[in-house]
Amino acid sequence: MSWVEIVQIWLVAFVTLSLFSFLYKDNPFYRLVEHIFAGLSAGYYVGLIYHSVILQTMIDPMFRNGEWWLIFPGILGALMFSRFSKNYGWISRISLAFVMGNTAGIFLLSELHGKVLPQVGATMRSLNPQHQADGWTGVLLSLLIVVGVVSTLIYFYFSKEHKGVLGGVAKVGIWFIMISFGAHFGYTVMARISLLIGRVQFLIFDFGNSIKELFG
Amino acid sequence: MRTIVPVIIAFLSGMVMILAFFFDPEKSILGELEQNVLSWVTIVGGFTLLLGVVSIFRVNLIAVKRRHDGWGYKLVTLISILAMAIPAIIPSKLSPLFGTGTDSIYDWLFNYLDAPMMATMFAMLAFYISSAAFRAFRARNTEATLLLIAATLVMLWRVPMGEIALAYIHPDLPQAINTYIMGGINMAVQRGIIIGAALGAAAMSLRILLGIERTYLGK
Amino acid sequence: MLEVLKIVAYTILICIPAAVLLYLTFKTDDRRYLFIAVAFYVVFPVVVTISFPTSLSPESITLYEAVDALPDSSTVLLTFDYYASTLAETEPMSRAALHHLFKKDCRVLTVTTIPLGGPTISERVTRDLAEEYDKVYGLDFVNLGYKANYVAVLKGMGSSISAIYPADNSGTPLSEIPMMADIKNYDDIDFIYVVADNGIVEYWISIVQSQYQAQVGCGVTAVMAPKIYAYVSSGQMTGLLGGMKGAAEYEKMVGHPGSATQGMGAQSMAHLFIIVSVISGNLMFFIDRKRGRKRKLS
Amino acid sequence: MTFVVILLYKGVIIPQRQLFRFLIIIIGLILLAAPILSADSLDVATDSVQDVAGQIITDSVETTTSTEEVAEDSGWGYRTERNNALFLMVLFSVVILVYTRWAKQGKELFLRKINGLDEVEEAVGRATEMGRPVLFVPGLQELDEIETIAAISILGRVARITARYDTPLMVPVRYPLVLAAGQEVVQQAYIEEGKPDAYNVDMVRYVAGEQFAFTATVNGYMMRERPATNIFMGAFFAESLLLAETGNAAGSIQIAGTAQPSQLPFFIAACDYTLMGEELYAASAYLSREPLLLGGLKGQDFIKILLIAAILIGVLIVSLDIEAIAELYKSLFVSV
Repeated sequence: MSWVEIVQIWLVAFVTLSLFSFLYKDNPFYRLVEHIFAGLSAGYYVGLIYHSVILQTMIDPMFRNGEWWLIFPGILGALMFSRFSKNYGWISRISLAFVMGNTAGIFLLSELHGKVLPQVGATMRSLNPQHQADGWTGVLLSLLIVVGVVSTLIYFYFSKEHKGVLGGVAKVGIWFIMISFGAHFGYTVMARISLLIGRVQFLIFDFGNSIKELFG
Repeated sequence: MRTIVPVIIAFLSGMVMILAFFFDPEKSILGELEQNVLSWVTIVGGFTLLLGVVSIFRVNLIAVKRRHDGWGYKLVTLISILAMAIPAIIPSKLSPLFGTGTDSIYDWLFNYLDAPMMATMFAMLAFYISSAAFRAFRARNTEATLLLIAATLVMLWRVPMGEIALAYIHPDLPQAINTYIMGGINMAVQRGIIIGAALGAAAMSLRILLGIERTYLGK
Repeated sequence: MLEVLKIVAYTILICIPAAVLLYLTFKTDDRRYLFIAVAFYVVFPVVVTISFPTSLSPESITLYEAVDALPDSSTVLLTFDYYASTLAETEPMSRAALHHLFKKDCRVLTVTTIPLGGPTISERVTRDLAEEYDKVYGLDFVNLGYKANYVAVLKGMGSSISAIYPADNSGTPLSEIPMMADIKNYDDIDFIYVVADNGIVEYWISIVQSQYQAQVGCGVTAVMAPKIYAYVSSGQMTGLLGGMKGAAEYEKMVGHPGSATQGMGAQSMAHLFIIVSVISGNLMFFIDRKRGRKRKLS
Repeated sequence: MTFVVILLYKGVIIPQRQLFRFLIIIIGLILLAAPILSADSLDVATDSVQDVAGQIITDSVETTTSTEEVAEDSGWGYRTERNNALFLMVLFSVVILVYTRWAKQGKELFLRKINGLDEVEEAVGRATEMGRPVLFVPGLQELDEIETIAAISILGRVARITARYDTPLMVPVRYPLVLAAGQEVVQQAYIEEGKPDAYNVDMVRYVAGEQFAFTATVNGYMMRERPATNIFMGAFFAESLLLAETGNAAGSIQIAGTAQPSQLPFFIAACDYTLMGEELYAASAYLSREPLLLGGLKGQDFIKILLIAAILIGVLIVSLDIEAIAELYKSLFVSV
């Protein structure tokens, strides 16, 4: 390990431990690192947007290929900053509307065409044991799926009181929803633990090795 | 004027996408139009991100100027923004330290400060989850009980040690959890939620497109 | 049988410190004892490298087989749609995927929709693996980097990648990159391998898969995984890796065990501890409630 | 199409200027575009959905050729295979717009009462009995997020109850716009209950901008003041755990509502009642009767029922092995 690498590792370890120190209690180290973090993240955007958007997508094609019309989105983008003015703030809405309208246009179709249609279509499963490779077990799974989808949709249906048959279906719906959220819960616990494992692996392997290197 | 122009622009820029969806891009001008609108959107969208940086900078600058509580920390934020941004926009031709390449200051600051900070912030949640598990997650009614039972099964099933233990009870149990709980009940509910949410998002998009919904314009 | 003994031994090991620390938390109402317990159950298995055989789930196998079935030297789009905060779960997936793709001599194209760190992470990971397999930038792999507004980016690449990405991440025009000569849009891409920690994975399906008929497979963080089952079941998504366990499964199939495989021991111990916490917390709750009732009655 | 025309003429969609103009443009453009550009009238097109899409299913290899054939006929290459999406979009748009129109006209639109709202009332009542404050956190997002808007309208309801019973109310917020909106709503509630003097500007308070700083402050408040009832409504992220756990330790009754799927399980396990996803929006539409929310919700309900019917019919057809229709019917739901 070169000394540069060791310094780097110690820096990362310092940052990691400073943040973890919050678990004991709030302290100036935590505060300091938290504010450095906020600053670096904001600064990262500047470098990224300057290179990937302003230079690569706008300026370069303008000069290299003579695509002069790219000046217009540039102007539209720059107009965003009018938001900081009290009198001309409304101009920024034009640029915002351009982006929002475009996204809305894509979403209106992609949500209906890419999610609703195929998801509804995939729910039309056969409840006939002759169609299932594994007979009645397959039917059970299909039944679970059909009942689950329909009862969830019914649970989130607000135009009728949940009474009678509708109430019964909604009740089944809430049980299904709870089991699904339970699965979600288990997975989320797994996610959080994984992230901690990642840091612990760093502290033990990288940081641990650098300590070994330094002190024999 | 201040509302109608943005509303019309939103409508037109969205309508291009809707029309283009139904036509072969190679066969008409719509394809080219769509392509141009999209590449313009990526440019304008980039400026939106800068907007956030400018407002963070302003807020912190004001706090430092007026010596608000904890202005020292705000000063640190300001310095960090500049430390990251300035070397990044100096052309890398001058030195590999500048720009955003693999040997740059920008790259180094991200890999050795920003990234571990982000990772650690989220790693702390593991601790909070465990204390909530002990002190707050209660089987207070049927619903919560079902949730906790399903959660326990999934937590067991999703790790090798638990899987072995489950298989010891019944060899098909791990597979059954995957098929019936994850791929059956959970999948069905998620599908219901996806359909509901997609309808909601489509309704929102429709209103934005038609200019009925103007919250995003600050109305 | 040996495995069962191992589990019994570990369960006892888990129970003693867990019981002590849970009791202390209960007595003092100070959750820092619990924090110590969590730290113990994560650090201990990492230090002594406790490991268990990883079983494979059908969703992971589907993904692996779909990638494996691609003809050699096909073009694969690999996405880095994750923040540095979830590196522990997602980076092993990207690494395992690259091992697989480079071994098969696939041409790898990477994109990211994450503004904060996406391009830096994708450069670091791809160059790291490329060195191992002697792959050349521009011939075997290209990093396109980031462009703003992911919805427009995903949609725009459908008609022309070069309209959205006039240049790669380091600013070289796509026209000067040999690998990009015959890659125009999604039609020229054989497989889209999404690695994501957020909802963007759904747009890869609702926009790219549905409208351009691209084959999409994914590795996602555990938080996202339960939702993606719906897309796997509808056939829109080809295979799924869920969280660190999914990453470990892919590592196993590719034959390059990495940090995810290594983390499974700690993951097991921590899960068991959390299950014990939930159960004992609830037991105390019920005992308390019963006592409370008795007190009320008397 | 006739349905649309009837609606337009019957005056269901009454010419409120902008809405009407845009409605005409969108529907007109879509309806006109298809026949003119593809030399295919829409009615024929919708009928042929089945044939074309059916073909795609049966011989997916030939998909491209059949599309090309269709395209060759028309100058602009209208994609007949996407008629199912066109149909769904037009239907969806008309339904949503009609319901929004009705809501704006003040037509009586029924929305069932959301269970969680009763619980809110009860919980606030308990706080009154105990003489301890009510804490309301309207999420951690800015006002442009629908979840926050929904939270603010529920806050209005809560404030009315606290005003009625003179229960102290505390609303910590994270953004200046939420602060302004929250103060307005709470003040309005106190005025409407005839207790303008009981309103205090500090009830809605800006706490801190940073996520965890905000959480730490709110947690500190909970441990100090021990509010009898905590209500968390709106967009929550990782802090959901911390808030719910602290509230639990403080012995408060807790009611939560969010649409963030990854936080919902934690709220359900740690709170006494939780409004899940769309329930949050429904609760806010129920309380505010805001036409946009109400119309959207009713319209989505209408489509949901159609989709459920479609699923059940589909299951029936597939199970009963009605081969002739089965492939055809399923092909209506294929996205190409």
